[in-house]
Amino acid sequence: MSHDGIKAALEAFLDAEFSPDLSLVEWRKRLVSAGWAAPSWPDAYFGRDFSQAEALVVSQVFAERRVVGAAQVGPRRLAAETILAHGTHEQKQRYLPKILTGEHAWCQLFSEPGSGSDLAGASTRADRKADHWLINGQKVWNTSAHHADFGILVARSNWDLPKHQGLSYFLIDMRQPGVEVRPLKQMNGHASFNEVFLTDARVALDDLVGGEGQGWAVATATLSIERQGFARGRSQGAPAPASAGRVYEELARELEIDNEPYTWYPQREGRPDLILQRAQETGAIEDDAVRQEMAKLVCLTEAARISADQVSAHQKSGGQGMLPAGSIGKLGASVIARQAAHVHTMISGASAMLSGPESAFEGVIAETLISVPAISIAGGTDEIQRNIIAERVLGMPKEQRMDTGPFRDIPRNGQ
Amino acid sequence: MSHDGIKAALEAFLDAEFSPDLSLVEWRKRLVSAGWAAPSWPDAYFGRDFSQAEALVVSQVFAERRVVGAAQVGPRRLAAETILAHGTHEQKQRYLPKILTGEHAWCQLFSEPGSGSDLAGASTRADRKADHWLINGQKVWNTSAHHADFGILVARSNWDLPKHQGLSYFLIDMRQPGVEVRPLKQMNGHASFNEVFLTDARVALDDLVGGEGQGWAVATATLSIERQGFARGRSQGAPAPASAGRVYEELARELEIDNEPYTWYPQREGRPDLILQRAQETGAIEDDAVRQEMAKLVCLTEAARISADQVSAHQKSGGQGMLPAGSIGKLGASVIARQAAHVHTMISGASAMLSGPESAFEGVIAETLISVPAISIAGGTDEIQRNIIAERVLGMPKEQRMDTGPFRDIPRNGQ
Amino acid sequence: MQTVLSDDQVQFKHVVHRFFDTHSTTTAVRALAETETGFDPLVWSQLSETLGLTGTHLPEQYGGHGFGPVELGIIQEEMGRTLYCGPFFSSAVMAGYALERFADEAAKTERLPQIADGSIRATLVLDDLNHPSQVGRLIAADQAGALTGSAPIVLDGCSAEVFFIVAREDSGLGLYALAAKAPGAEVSAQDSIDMTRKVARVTLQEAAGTRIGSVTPQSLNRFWDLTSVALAHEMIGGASRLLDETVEYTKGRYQFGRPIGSFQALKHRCADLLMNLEFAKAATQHAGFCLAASDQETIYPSMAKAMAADCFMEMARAAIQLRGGIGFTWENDTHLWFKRAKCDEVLLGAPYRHRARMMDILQETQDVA
Amino acid sequence: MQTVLSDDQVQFKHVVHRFFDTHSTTTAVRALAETETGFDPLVWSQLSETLGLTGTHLPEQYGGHGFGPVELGIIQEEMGRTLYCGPFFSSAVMAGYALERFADEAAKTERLPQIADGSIRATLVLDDLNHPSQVGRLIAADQAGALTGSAPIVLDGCSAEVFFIVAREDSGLGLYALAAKAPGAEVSAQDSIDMTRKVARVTLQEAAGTRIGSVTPQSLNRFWDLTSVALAHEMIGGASRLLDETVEYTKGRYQFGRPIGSFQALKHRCADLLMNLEFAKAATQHAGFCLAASDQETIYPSMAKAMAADCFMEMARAAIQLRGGIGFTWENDTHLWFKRAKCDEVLLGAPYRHRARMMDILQETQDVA
Repeated sequence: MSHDGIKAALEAFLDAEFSPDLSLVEWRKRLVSAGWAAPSWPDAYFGRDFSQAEALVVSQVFAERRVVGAAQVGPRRLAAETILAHGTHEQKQRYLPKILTGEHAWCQLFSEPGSGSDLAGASTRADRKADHWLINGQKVWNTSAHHADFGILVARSNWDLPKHQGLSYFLIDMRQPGVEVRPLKQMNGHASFNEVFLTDARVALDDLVGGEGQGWAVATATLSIERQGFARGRSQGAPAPASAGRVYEELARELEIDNEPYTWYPQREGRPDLILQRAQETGAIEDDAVRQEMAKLVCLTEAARISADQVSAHQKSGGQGMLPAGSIGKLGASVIARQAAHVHTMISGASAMLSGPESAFEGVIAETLISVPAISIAGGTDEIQRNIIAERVLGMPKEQRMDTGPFRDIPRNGQ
Repeated sequence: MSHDGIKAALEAFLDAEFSPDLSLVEWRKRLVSAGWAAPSWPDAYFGRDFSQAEALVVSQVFAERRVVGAAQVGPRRLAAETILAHGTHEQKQRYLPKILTGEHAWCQLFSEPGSGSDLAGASTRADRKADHWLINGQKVWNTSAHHADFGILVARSNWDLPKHQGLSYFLIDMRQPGVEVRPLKQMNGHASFNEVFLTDARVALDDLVGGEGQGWAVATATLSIERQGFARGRSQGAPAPASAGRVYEELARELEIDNEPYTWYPQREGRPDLILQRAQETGAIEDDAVRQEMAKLVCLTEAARISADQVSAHQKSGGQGMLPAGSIGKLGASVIARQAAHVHTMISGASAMLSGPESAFEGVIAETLISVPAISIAGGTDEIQRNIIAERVLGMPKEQRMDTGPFRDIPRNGQ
Repeated sequence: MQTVLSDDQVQFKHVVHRFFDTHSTTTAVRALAETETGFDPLVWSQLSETLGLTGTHLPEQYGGHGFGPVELGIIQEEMGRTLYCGPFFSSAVMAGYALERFADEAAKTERLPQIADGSIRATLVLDDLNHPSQVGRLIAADQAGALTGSAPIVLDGCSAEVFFIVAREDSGLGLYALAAKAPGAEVSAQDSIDMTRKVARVTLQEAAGTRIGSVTPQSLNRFWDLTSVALAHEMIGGASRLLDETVEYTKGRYQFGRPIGSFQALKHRCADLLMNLEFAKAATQHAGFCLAASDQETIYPSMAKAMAADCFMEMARAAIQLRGGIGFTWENDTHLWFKRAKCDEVLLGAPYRHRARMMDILQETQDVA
Repeated sequence: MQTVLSDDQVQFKHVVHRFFDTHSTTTAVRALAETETGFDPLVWSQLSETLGLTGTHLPEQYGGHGFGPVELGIIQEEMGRTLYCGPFFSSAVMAGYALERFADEAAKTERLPQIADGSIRATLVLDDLNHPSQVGRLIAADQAGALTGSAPIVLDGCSAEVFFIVAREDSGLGLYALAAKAPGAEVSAQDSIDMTRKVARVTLQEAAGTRIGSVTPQSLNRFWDLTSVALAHEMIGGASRLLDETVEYTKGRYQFGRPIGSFQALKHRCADLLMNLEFAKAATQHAGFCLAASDQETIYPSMAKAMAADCFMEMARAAIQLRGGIGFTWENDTHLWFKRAKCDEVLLGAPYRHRARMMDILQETQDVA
């Protein structure tokens, strides 16, 4: 289909169907039925088999006309893409439409208290019963789990196989008695995550994704989608609804809930953007010792920006060999955040202690100082990134593994 | 014996026997016969069984009266102490006197090109023949080997045992056809070390120290003596002969040869002592960015000095629990040298390029800039020191070893 | 000069250690952090009346015990280790040293004994906590002693009973006393990153202070040195505790089938942290010995403050990092020390300012040893 | 503005890479380091006449090829990778850019083509190599053009045929030409840490220079940016080579029964080095694109010089450290790059000076992006 043809077809559809007075769900149902909600998905599953270029045309029309699209933000996107790639026909039919309409929110149940960096070391049990799976264990770092209707879950269905082979991947109903969600407060006072306690929770046999023992392969696919989203998310951001009408109001509410866990995320990056202004306000910019540290920070932030631009230019032109970009960029973000916190501290001096309304930028700097430790941990610690860079990019030899035998024999936490 | 008694006896001996016109060897022979050359050694072996406090009295008299003592500097001391502790009666009788008189110079043959940090991985062969050991292999980092008459040698006498168990310790005559010594030039232009090629070199059966397969235990003893010497050497330095007379002239020549490999050693420590003067001369001291880096350097050098003082005060008062001091001090020396080189570079600016007679301190700063890489390698790399600190001081768990089987099966260099 | 702690001092350290180990548990710290005044009056009276810690470093003639910066350092180190919550640093150290160094004889005789026995909790109102040369820019006294101006950060400002205030005069600086509830004095709590040490803004509007002494540049510098070294000891205590607990954690936490403490990256990081700690600790102890030995100005107090601050902050960062996500949670105790480290880092001047000050002194004295 | 190299530029890079890979082996470098002039005339004529590299960045109207800082950067990077020994940087870059930026039309027309085709080897005599604002303190011209003064560091000063000299005048700075053997010019070789790049002191005593242009602060700053970015590319080339070879070394070197490259401490260090290199490389390429796109002053050239220098030096240190003792020997090649790194670090200004310069520009322009 020509780009002009796509544009014309979509505009005709919008002219006919869209109204700001529709309910959000009702409007999205129309989008889903017509294949415009996820046009790059297959024809058979609510899409139009569009290429990336074609899908881009659709996005542009949505943006130009300020029309509300499908629900995309947060873990629901991970669930949708994973189900689309690895789910059964029935799973796709059952779950995908309500993800696109936003009727169902999802969460990710991968990490456990005993296995953080070592995701494949999960020890939540999945025991197969006559007509269901019985789930017992604890998950952690589950963003938005308290709003979620369903979760994508990795649990251990076989303890006699090596760790990566004994995992299975499930879709679990969060609205059942065996699932308890508790908010997890961070050191910066926010509670962006949850702990999820699974006590004789049930999963229907149909809700296994990718077959028993295939959990690691499917989880890897989800993580890869997550990483891509991380890279994309940083440059795009969610479109802000700006017009009046029921559909926009409902979208605003949805986005508020979806984005709430992330309000402090800019602070964990160290807020280098506020440095120059702060240094001018306090006069610290005249101090040569401060200037040196500011310059080092500018070097890092600018180089990271330029490097990311180069990577995306390479990718756009079909170039390759830049795979490490993710890990290098993530490691760089840690260095930047640390240096930014250092410079903010120098600039503020003794008043860096303050965190209340009287403090710099009404507490934003204070929140920065106590949020930066997150950047070098979340989404894979600096140590894990360095392992990845060394092994996958530089090709340095792996260490001998200590966890290759049957999972039940591997030393682990809580034993 | 009372301290006054020792003093009186020694002074009587010196009055009777010492003359600056004696040859160095002749004088030292008298010292050895009388037990004054190494008074803390056993009565049976050229000493007087003196306590450390008593031996100190002897040193003080030697110093006060500017009398020349036994030959002590360099690897000969390691050989002497090791033979004294682990040698046979015959070895002691044969080797120790000529070490004390300085007639025989010694060198240490431990490191190999293929085993630097991993000393126990030595692969120089020692094959037992009917009436001698046949030695084949290559050693490296052998200070003063080109002047040495004998060497203390670690070689592998059994390839079927685990690496630490197959080593033996030998005393080898360096003046034989199978021993070739080549100077090894460093990046700073000095040649403080040698490579030693051993090709069908011979060691008499009597010259095995500590029994076959005991090489690692004996070598460990030598290394421990070396480390103590490193700590002591830094505070003492060799006594400078200052008077006229044959014995002093010959001592001066001996010291010149002994000390020649070490002339650049102050430079590898970064010469922080020259920073303040240089910064004042160039005016860089007025630059706040330079001042910050200077202050950081002063913090390090002063803290290292204070910390070392505290350790020796603890040791003097019989305190313990400060064993890590060596590794922490050595790691600190690396950090100091690096920071000093950094500050010297800042202070000198573009003229830091120059190394000739026109350059700062007639080339001393330039030599510093290209010598500091040695400090974090020689005597155990920073990485090895960190392992020691983590495992022995902090008690952190060791890594699984990959080299526990028979030595011939362990992957190694040159295979 | 002293090189290491004497046997008596080591003995004293054990006593102090036991006291805070018992009375300043993390449970207690967390509970006090949520209160307004931030301290437990019972523990305060035990440490001041029973143990007499508040008077340790103050002269005997003014009701103190006549020990010095070394013994005070021992107390501060143990307080830092357990994050003791209470007005010790504000009253006994800041206000106590200010009185001792700035006040005239009569005021010392009258007021120091109350500080020394802890019966009065005072605090020092300094309008700048970055560098001694900047003190007096915001608070001024007129010739009648009426004080006007504001200090944004006063330790334990809300719970102190008496303020000692450094104010600018026609020429130089003076020390003034003012009851906390006196007319013209307004105290408002400030939120601090560190919930375990309370701070407030004190605003003065023609408040009628009593002039009790003069502050010379020399005495202010000496005061800055004494308080900086006390604070450095607190930071060393905090850093030591963090290292101990972090190393223990890495020994017991398993990932990939092995304790994470067996991974070389973690081992090497801990080794570097230990080296930093040993150096910062040596510098801090030495600074205490120097202060105890002589009134002469040296680089060591500022050196100690700079090194201890960098060490504590680096340690706190590592303590979180090596725990991974759990280290970033509220429930885990590590953040309590992290926040103390961040605030101590800048209190009395950030490290770079102390390094600059070191260099000023070094150039004046040209004598490092 | 360009973001990545074009296909043509990548192609060019391959050509240049092959040339230096063939003609600047470490054997050749070691041999040339021992000579007085430090270059191979045959290779010089190949790279200038056959390949035309010397004219790459110079305008076509003056005999150059009309490419810009990006293509020059490609050449410099490959030269840094192989430690090419020869007067390219002194003649084509320093003298070439000086002529292009400072000389009047007649001088350009007469002299640039000789630089561009390599038939004349010139060098630039600058009396300060730390910061543009300090140029002209040591060498002065009188009104007749007689030059007096001294420049302690002149690249390839002993082998250059012509000097271009920046000298202080009554008001401002002028550019002068002088034959290397002219009366009143004395050239003495200086020992450099880096034996692969020769330097000399040039002392002038009433030497009769020909005035060929004026040096404004703006043009001097632009010149500084252009040469700094060229040098940054050289450093990136050297750093990349070192990382490649160091990683290879750790894969093949066994200790404790395993390749040392499997030890986590080494892996993590290499990962950090790669990150530093990627960042410094991105900054350096971007600086080249900026220079090519516009004459406007930005922070990027100084940023590139500072980052590339820190990166190269850190890489060189690590390259020695990770090899252990062997890395400290003369026989091992690593020190050749280490010494180049040390000299490049300070040539045209140490990193801290470039960071200070960045901040000056940043404050003037207030526009980072």
